Amino acid sequence: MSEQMMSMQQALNRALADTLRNDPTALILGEDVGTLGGVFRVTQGLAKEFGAERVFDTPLAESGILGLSVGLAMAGFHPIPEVQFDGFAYPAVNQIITQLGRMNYRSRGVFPMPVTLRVPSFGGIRAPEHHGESLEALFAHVPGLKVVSPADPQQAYSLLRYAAGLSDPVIFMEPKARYWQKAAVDMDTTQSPLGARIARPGKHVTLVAWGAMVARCLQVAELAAEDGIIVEVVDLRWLKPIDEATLTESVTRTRRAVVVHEGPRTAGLGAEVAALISEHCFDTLKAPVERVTGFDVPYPSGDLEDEYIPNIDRILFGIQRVLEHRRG
Amino acid sequence: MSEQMMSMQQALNRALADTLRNDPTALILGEDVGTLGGVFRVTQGLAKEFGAERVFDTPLAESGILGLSVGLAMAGFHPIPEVQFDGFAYPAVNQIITQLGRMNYRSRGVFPMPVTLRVPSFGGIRAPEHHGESLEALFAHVPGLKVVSPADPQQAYSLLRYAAGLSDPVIFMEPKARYWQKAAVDMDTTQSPLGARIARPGKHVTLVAWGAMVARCLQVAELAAEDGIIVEVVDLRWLKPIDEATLTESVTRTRRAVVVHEGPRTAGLGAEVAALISEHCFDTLKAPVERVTGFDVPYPSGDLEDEYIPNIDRILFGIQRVLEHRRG
Amino acid sequence: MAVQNFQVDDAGMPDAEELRQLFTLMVTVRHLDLSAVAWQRQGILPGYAPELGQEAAQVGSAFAMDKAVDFAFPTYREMGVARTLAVDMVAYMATHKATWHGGLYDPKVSRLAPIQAVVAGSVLHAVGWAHGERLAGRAGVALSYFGDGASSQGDVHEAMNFASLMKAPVVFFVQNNGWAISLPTEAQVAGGSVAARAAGYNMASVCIDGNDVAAVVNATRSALAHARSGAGPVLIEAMTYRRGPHSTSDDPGRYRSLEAERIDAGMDPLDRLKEKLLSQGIADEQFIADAWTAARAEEETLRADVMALEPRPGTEMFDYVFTEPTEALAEQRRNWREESEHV
Amino acid sequence: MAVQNFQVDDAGMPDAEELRQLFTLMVTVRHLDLSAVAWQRQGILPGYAPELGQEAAQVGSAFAMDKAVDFAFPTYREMGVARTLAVDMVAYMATHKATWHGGLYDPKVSRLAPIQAVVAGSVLHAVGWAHGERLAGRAGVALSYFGDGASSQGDVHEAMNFASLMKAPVVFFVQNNGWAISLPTEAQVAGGSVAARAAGYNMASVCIDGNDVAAVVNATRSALAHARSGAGPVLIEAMTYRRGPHSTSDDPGRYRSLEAERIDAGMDPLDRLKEKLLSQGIADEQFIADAWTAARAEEETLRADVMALEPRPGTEMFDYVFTEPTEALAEQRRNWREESEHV
Ligand SMILES: Cc1ncc(C[n+]2csc(CCOP(=O)(O)OP(=O)(O)O)c2C)c(N)n1
Ligand SMILES: Cc1ncc(C[n+]2csc(CCOP(=O)(O)OP(=O)(O)O)c2C)c(N)n1
Ligand SMILES: [Mg+2]
Ligand SMILES: [Mg+2]
Repeated sequence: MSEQMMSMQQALNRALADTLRNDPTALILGEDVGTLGGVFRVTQGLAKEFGAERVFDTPLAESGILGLSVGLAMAGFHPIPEVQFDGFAYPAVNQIITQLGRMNYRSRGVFPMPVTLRVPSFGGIRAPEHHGESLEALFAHVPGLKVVSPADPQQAYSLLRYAAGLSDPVIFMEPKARYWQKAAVDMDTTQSPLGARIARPGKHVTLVAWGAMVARCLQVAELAAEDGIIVEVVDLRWLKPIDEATLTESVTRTRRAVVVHEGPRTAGLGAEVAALISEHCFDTLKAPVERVTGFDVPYPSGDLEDEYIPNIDRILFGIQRVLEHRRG
Repeated sequence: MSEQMMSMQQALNRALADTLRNDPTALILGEDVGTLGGVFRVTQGLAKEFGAERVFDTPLAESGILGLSVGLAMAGFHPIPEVQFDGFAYPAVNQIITQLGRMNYRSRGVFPMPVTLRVPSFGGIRAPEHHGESLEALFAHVPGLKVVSPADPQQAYSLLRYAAGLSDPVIFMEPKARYWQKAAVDMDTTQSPLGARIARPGKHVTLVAWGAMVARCLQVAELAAEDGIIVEVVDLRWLKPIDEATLTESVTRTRRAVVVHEGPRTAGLGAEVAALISEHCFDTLKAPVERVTGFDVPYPSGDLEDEYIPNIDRILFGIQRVLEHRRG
Repeated sequence: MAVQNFQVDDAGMPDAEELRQLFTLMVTVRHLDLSAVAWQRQGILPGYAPELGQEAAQVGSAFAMDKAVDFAFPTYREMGVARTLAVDMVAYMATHKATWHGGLYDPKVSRLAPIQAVVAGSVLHAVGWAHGERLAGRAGVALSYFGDGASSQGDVHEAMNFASLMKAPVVFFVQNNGWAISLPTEAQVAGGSVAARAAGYNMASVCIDGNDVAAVVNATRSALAHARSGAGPVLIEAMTYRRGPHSTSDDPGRYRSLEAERIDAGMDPLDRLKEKLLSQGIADEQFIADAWTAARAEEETLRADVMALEPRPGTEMFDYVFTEPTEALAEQRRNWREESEHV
Repeated sequence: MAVQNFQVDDAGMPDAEELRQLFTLMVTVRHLDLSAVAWQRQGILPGYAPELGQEAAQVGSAFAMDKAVDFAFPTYREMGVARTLAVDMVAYMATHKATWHGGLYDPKVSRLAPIQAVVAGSVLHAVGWAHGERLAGRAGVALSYFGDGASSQGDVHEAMNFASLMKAPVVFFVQNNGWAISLPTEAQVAGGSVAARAAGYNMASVCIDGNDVAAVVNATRSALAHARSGAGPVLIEAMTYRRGPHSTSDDPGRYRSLEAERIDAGMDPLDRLKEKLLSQGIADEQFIADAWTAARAEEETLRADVMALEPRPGTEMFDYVFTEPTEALAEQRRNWREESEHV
């Protein structure tokens, strides 16, 4: 039995070590991922264990890191690049969209892109500007990319092992606000890493979330239970492709849905989730799908981040709205 | 009476000339916008008329063009940069998202960003790779940006004049497939440039579109009329902010909606439009909002682009689905 | 003209037999290039980016490659490179026929990466690929093609810095053809020389006459050997001239005069090689004539095949997105077939 | 050490009175910097990026500016620049207090652009601003601050190329402090010198001892004058050393030893200036002591004011997004107030 208590940061570190051990083509690269072990210590010890050829620091250039990864993949490697923070993936967007997401297509399958891009993501840690961004809507829209985000240490381990074993490019969004909470991780779990996951079964309303918002929704579910509202929490996990079947199954039962995310509302991934649910559950839905999201404003400074990120109150208001909707 | 027949390319050229004439701080910059007059000739003659200081060619570097524009705006100018094609806006995404969209906020209003970024957009002209992309979903999600797309020469003139007079950054998406069709343009129109526009009134279903898809939807409406289906076509115009009032008003009447766009489906702007309509018209909608869109695949080569872009048949199928929906 | 530890001597000069081969290749490429423009006018191709005038630079550099191990990363204008590498030219022209972005040739077998439409888009790939080859213990060198215009892009800077730091086996082969669409090099490249940038990265570089095919072969061989030896990347700036329009939709008359063109273009690289072959007795008029005859014959077959090229089935839009397809995409594929192919 | 048409003579050397001012500033900055780290430990600031060891580079360069017309573009580490420009330091520290990204000071009045967290994010803005000043017929020069790490970013290359081509009045002031978080300069900058890059753009550059404040003032004055005269941009590489951690969340012990730190850091720039002042009779021990006393007094008031700094009202999240607000955002603002402020 390989279950162990560990933080998400440790689980990710473990998943990377196991990947490097099992896949001789796996490489880790990025800013400060080598000697320092990453600013979040996710790659800690790996350069020492696997050598400076397989785990290496790059100069400070995100487009360079991604462009290099595309070339390494063309040479048969499986690069696992890191961009240091969400907001610093922007300089790499051209390489990600026009190259990483398209090389397999352009080459008609001759150059698959087994590249797993790790992006410490989302807010909640009172960090400087551009350290709290949610890029899932951008990435999910890009053809050729798969996008996934773990909500807890178990998911972190399982999803990173799975993603790093794929021969398609995956954007792996790590909820940095959850790096340090510990939980049991079963390294030999037989749970499928595919699709969404019912994090808490319920019956009156479905909360859909990913990343750090899953934990918050679970808290909300606890609180709501005190008022007799039995909330189901779906941890979406895969943001592309989205598991429409699980969403449909859940909302068909609960007949109400609220989607929660940190990124700005307009054209956020919540719109896609809401649209999918509305399409699949049109006849069973009792209320329009609610979106409880960040606002259409730049991610604010620490003092205001609790005003920006969906908090328990705002999620509860969202639940209340779908429960109280009356045909007008 | 200032009405004149002209193509969208001419209308845009005229709008730029009028802007340069009336606003001494306006500058045009980009690749080949000077002597050549742009690869689509939208800036033709302007360098000659207004001089090489106000209309100038830059080196081949899109991040540079946008970064320069941000700095010029800080010095009190109103830059109107061009990126040559949609797909070449990606190298500028970092400057657009982290700088252009945020400088007013970061500086607490001290440095507004009156920058009008012209982007020849969308597909349909059998062009090389990356010359047929739809970036509206990406841009609309970015806090601090406004996004607009004209559907015909009149809209092109009015919207560009208006956008170029704003002190907020606007992404101006020109449907390149529509550059050459002529129509009457009233340069002194008193029509409001704000919000959406009912391009054709109808009653059985609302088609929502923008850019080149508006003309296609108008064709569809003609065809549908032969079968007695009276289609309303809403030209969304502003993709951020979206005119929710006009959408709601229209769909409240028609009770059915289909949104049409060229970009990939997942997390496309159609999801936002569908989500908004579902939120506002939940009780009146007779069928889930249909999305007729590009697929989640890289924009294909010319031979396949008619298979990719929503065509008349696919839009008609979408209309059929919303008309035939029966509560299940 | 060599800088630092990199010396171009004459060791890599092509011999007589090689010069004849180079001439034949250049004639083939020239004829095919002019033909492709004609095909566009005839409606066979929707567009094309001629390499007219760059035959020596393209044929010479690709000729120097070791096809067993090296790999070239082209832009959209490297038809001469493709032909020299013996890429299937119908499959190559498929890009310009709008059949498939990147071409229908197998890039791995061809040693030519898919055609790249993003200016400077593949320069970093060359560095990554080269570094990978070294990690894997293979001997390959990457040949990264880009233009004077591309040199302005941030990616090129990042690539040069990475390559020099990693001592990656890359040869950056810059064709400075004087223009980036309508912008002349002097308004594009501060200082006027891309080769001069290399010193700032402690990288070897050389500026060569890109219209002298022997000089191009020689310099590229030296550079490949240098990079292969582990001594680090090299930048070659081949000075040449874009004698035609930027593409078939361009009209150079808007930004340069015929008179200026004539002066700036200098002597045609084909004429130069022909004169050399004849004056040095390496080939005779018959050989020259035969080369043109062969080129015409090749073009005729090619034209027929390009015309016969059918659009790819629409299902391929979906089939190459991922190696492991998703259910969502499979559903879109089904819907597309139903609505468009009625199956 | 000067290249090309750019000559650094001694014309801009600070005089005795200026050296005393510089010393006072450097002491103020040093004390404030150490204090800010302490404030972080005490929970007053959530984070801070110390400039310890870079006082000469920062104070000296900003001191050379003509505040009436010039404008500085900082990174996140230019506290010494801000203090020298007499920026309201509570408003400056507001960034580190997590009150407002970019700071609460008025950047136009301060001649200091908002604090920039994107590495190399503002280098192009400096070029654009400088070009705009020239277009407007004003005399301003932009001072663009960035680090050795930033030099790897594509934007820096694009900025240098643009600036040189446009002859924009910009001074690129690179603080090469030996490190970018854990990466030493030799693994970051191919060739080892950022200044050496300038030649490739036909741009003037000079590499200076960034810990000698007089040399910094002198070189920056020369560079500003050069740029102001219309002769084009200049790059100054000021060699210095990041004596502290990258930020208060960094632990340099993981990537460099104390022993290496001691050797690489060299002599403290404050000690150097102090010795010079004393040995040349420019100041006496009393002056030195007074400077420290004043610094402590300033810090005390500042600390109180920083502690007293209240969070901004949440409505400001919405109010500064656009100059012309949208109805959609106004509605989000209303909803936020209802749900969060219950109004
Ligand atoms: C990133 C990007 N920006 C703009 C373009 C449009 N464009 C295509 S070719 C070209 C000029 C390229 O000049 P150069 O690098 O000198 O190559 P050449 O065309 O002369 O071979 C431009 C601006 C593009 N394809 N990619
Ligand atoms: C685009 C971007 N990538 C990564 C980071 C994270 N980061 C912040 S500072 C830093 C190192 C910067 O080094 P340098 O430019 O030398 O400046 P210094 O910190 O030494 O002052 C990094 C990697 C960032 N802020 N921006
Ligand atoms: Mg060129
Ligand atoms: Mg540094």
